[in-house]
Amino acid sequence: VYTDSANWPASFGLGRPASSSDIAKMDLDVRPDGKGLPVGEGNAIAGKAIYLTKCVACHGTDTTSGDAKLLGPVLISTKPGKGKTIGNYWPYATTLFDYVRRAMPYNEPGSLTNEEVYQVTAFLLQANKIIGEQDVMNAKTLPKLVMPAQKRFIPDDRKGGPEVR
Amino acid sequence: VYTDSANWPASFGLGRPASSSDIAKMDLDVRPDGKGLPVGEGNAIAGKAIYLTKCVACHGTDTTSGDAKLLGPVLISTKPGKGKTIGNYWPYATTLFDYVRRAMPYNEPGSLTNEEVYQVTAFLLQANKIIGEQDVMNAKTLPKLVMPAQKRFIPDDRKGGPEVR
Amino acid sequence: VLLKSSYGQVVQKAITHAELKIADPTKVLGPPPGALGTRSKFETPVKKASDISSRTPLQDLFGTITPSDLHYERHHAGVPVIDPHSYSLTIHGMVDKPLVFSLADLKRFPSVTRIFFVECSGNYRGGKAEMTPQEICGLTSQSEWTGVMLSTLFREVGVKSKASWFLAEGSDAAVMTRSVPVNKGWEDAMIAYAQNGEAIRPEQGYPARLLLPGWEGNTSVKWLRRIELSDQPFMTREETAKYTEGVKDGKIRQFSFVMDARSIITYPAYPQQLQKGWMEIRGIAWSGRGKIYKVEVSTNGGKTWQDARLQDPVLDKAHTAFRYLWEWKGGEAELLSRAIDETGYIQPTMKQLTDARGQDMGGYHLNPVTSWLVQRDGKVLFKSEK
Amino acid sequence: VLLKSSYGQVVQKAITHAELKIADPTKVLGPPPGALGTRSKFETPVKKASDISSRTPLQDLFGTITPSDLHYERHHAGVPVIDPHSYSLTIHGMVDKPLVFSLADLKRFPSVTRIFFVECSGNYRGGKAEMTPQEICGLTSQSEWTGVMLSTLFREVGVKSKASWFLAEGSDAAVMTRSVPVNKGWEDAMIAYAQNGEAIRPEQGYPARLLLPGWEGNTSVKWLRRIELSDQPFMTREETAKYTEGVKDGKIRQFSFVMDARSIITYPAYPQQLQKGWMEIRGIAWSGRGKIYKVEVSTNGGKTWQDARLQDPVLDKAHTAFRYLWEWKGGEAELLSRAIDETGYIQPTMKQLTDARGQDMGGYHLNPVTSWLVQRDGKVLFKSEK
Ligand code: HEC
Ligand code: HEC
Ligand SMILES: [Ca+2]
Ligand SMILES: [Ca+2]
Ligand SMILES: [Ca+2]
Ligand SMILES: [Ca+2]
Ligand SMILES: [Ca+2]
Ligand SMILES: [Ca+2]
Ligand SMILES: [Co+2]
Ligand SMILES: [Co+2]
Repeated sequence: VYTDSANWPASFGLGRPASSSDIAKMDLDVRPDGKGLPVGEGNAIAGKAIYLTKCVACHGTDTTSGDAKLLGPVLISTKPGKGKTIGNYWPYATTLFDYVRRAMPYNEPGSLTNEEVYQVTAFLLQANKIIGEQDVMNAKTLPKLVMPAQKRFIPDDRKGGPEVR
Repeated sequence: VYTDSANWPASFGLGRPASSSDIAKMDLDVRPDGKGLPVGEGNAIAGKAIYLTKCVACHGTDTTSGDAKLLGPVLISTKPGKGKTIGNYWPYATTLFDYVRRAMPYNEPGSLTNEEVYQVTAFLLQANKIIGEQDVMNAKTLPKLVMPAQKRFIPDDRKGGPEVR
Repeated sequence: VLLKSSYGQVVQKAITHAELKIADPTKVLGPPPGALGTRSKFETPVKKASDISSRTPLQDLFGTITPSDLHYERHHAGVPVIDPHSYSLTIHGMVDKPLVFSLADLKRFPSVTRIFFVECSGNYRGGKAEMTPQEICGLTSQSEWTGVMLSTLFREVGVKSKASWFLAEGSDAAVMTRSVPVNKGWEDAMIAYAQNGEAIRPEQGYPARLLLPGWEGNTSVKWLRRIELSDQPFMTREETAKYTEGVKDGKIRQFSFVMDARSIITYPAYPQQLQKGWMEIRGIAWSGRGKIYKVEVSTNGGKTWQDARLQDPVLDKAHTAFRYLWEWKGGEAELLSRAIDETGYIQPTMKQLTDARGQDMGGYHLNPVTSWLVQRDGKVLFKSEK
Repeated sequence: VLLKSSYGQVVQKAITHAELKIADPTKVLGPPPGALGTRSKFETPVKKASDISSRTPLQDLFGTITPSDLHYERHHAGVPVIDPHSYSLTIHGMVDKPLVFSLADLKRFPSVTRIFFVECSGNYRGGKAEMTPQEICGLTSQSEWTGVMLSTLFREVGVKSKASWFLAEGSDAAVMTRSVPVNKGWEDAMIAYAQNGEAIRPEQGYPARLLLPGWEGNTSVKWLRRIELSDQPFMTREETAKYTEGVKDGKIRQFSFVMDARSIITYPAYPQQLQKGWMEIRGIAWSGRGKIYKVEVSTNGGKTWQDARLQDPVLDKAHTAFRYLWEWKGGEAELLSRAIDETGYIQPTMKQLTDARGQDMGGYHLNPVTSWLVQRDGKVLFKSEK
């Protein structure tokens, strides 16, 4: 619709080849099948220590009062009706690794080592009752977890036309 | 093209009637036929005094050097090739009254009395050799003047299409 | 004091509007032409900011273009500062030739200019009567965008036929990521570097962003640094934990990209005080599925509906101004508008939305008909459905 | 330091872009959403001001909308400060019902939004090789204007059938006046109060101005305070001593309102330094007589011409973006564009203009084809014809 490429050259010759190291430097994403997960591993015990140092100020703990004004959303809650949390809403565990690595801690994003991200991921999964305290999270184990909410996700079924969906 | 007035009321009832005094307050224009000229009159001798006090700093005189950096355009020149001036370019004398009254002096626009405008108009016409020193300019005489350039003015003849005009 | 200078020079260079106290503007010289224009000191449209977003003052606007500095903002870790000279966009993954484009490269490609809206999918607030259009749905704005079609870049890198999704990644502190079906990339996705005639503003993704016309704003990743082609979605936090919505039977609707048709009356609206007589009821209507086909207006709470006039040209996936003449003779009235798009979708009521989606539908993709109550005294109040 | 607050609050409220020195923007939180957006500190488009006008930086712009603060300026006694609450527009003379409209009145009438250009008829400068598009013809700009059609107000005051001209008068210190044929008032004249989505800017006539689409800018009287209907023109200074042009045989062409078709290549142009390879030659074309029908581009000094691609939608009397793909392999080249409008008018060369009008044609309504010389070293220079 917007481009008429009939008279275009095969290539405009713009841009430069991306080398593997160019890509590696920014290829931060982790897919549900585990693609993108780095070497390293961690469990909840190590993760808890990190959480209590670098995360708790903004995210609180299971015992934080519901009235507390937190800078970040609640991450650990076994109370029912707590809205969307990791335990009841997140469909993939890989997302947790991916997100924490790229965006947390909020005030120092991208400052954790891969090892630390594995650890704190393990802790959050354990605190949300997905895994046990001793379970080791790494590139093998993390993609295998089936999150409680995964089965709830369905694709968009809206499609225009008179029906409201 | 842009409005579909089919369903409009006869009047939208917006705005208020303009009284004669509303209009008189801002009805500043003067037409070539003299409509709009106020009572009052003046001649070049009186006008020269005003010009030398209130206008000369920006517009100079016939003896001002051609290199002088003037804030306003040259108004008085008997030298040929002086570009567009009152004597060789302005088609109507009424325009001079209208313009000076509304816009001059540049630094104090609208500060002249009608009498003063007649006077300085007379002076500029005399200095441009349109009238004599004793000729009185008023609502009767001013519209009657036929300016030298008037016959040169023709309406726009461009009309689109392939021809360049 | 006058400064002598060449022809036409004026003199009050240093005097600002605010210092001038003008009785009769025809009697006082104003400031001369300048390097940048200004707003009148009598006009102060502003966005309404929360910690995570700021909203366009729809009730203060005319026509369909949103002034760039009033474009709504929604970002997840603030506005990054990006040097255009060190900026680059890398496209890799399932492609024949992974490439890195500088901003200058992007600008040399065949370009396209297109007017369309960007709207946050969380664009609904209700709950009280004293709410302005800005507060209700100010997370939508419209610009004239210029950039290169993503399809042009896809062609350049040679996207493999098996690639079905791509990841778009920003270079803000959230390193924002969303997965997008490749089809949208071929269809009408754009990498925009300009907005309303000039370089895109920092708040909108300077120096370059993805734009997916008609889709929820979050997918139009700003400060775009990387695109990775893949054969599956990446399931980022924004497309799983966020930007998904509960529907019936405990299900969660995911990848709900398109913004459904919507409209809002921006005049008269709270906090305007109505005067009796003729006026034009005005608003905007838009749909992520194409052109607005029709906008209907009711002045009696939905008992009867009339067609509003649409402003030409009606553009695809664009805010479309609508207008309807009305005489307020005093007395109570209830003003509503509903958009109908070219797919035949009719903007629903909040009840229709709840009926279709259930009570747990959350705050995304809510596009209910907005209703304004005109009181006897001319006060106009929002009729919140929640 | 962190401030504890409710969900999502970020913390660097006081830090401006300029203070931030960002190595990796993905590692540093940016400023939160605000009340007004900003320009990137890396982008500083500005108008070029003389004592009497300031010019739009055409070479810095994309698409077709001119950012309001970059709209060209031409005024004869500076920018007045007008309080919108005391503003009024009086229509009188040969009418049944002389009326005074407040700004609020004007805004209640049926409104219209339309995108078109405004251009000064003195919009040509030449004379040297180092000239930018802004310097050559930056006295043209385009906005999305909103207002009430003058025909709507004519209907309201009851313009008498014998009225053939009207005077439009501004409330600046020049009390600017122009005579306009009544037909243009019925056809498509607009009283605009908004520009690019918001209140019109002071430099463009706040709070309301006349707009005569396609006609020389001076006739679109800004800061409009009065319209007087008449059966003859008023022969104001601007339509006699100014804005008239010498033509052959010592004649002077008067009431030359319409802006003829024109185009200019804005990229590549001086002072850009060309790099070899593919690029898009870009520019704008416009005509006061209607739509642009075609733009032709030559890269060999006019020996051969190719059709440029026009950006949709092509609007009436509007800047229309054109684009043409070109590979510069090095060596000299001469780039030209010429606009053809829907009347069949073909943008002329300077020689055609001089041939048609004579040597004394002065500086108004000059719309010659603009030519850019590309040197071996990639320098791009204006080929001035004068
Ligand atoms: C300075 C405050 C702050 C600190 C410290 C912080 N976070 Fe956050 N976190 C936030 C905010 C704010 C958000 C919401 C961001 C958004 O919505 O874009 C968030 C979101 C999250 C989320 C997503 C929650 C959801 O439901 O979507 C996770 C997971 C998370 N943080 C984990 C961590 C971990 C792990 C740490 C420590 C290593 C950490 N955070 C440290 C403020 C913080
Ligand atoms: C402070 C400077 C200044 C003073 C004082 C001044 N003028 Fe002017 N005058 C100008 C400028 C500048 C222009 C050009 C304005 C424009 O082009 O819009 C001008 C234009 C004119 C013109 C139009 C010239 C043309 O060719 O179009 C006339 C006539 C004129 N002035 C008359 C007067 C008279 C009479 C006085 C005194 C009563 C006066 N001026 C005082 C600066 C001045
Ligand atoms: Ca990857
Ligand atoms: Ca009059
Ligand atoms: Ca000067
Ligand atoms: Ca969604
Ligand atoms: Ca908050
Ligand atoms: Ca003219
Ligand atoms: Co730099
Ligand atoms: Co006021």
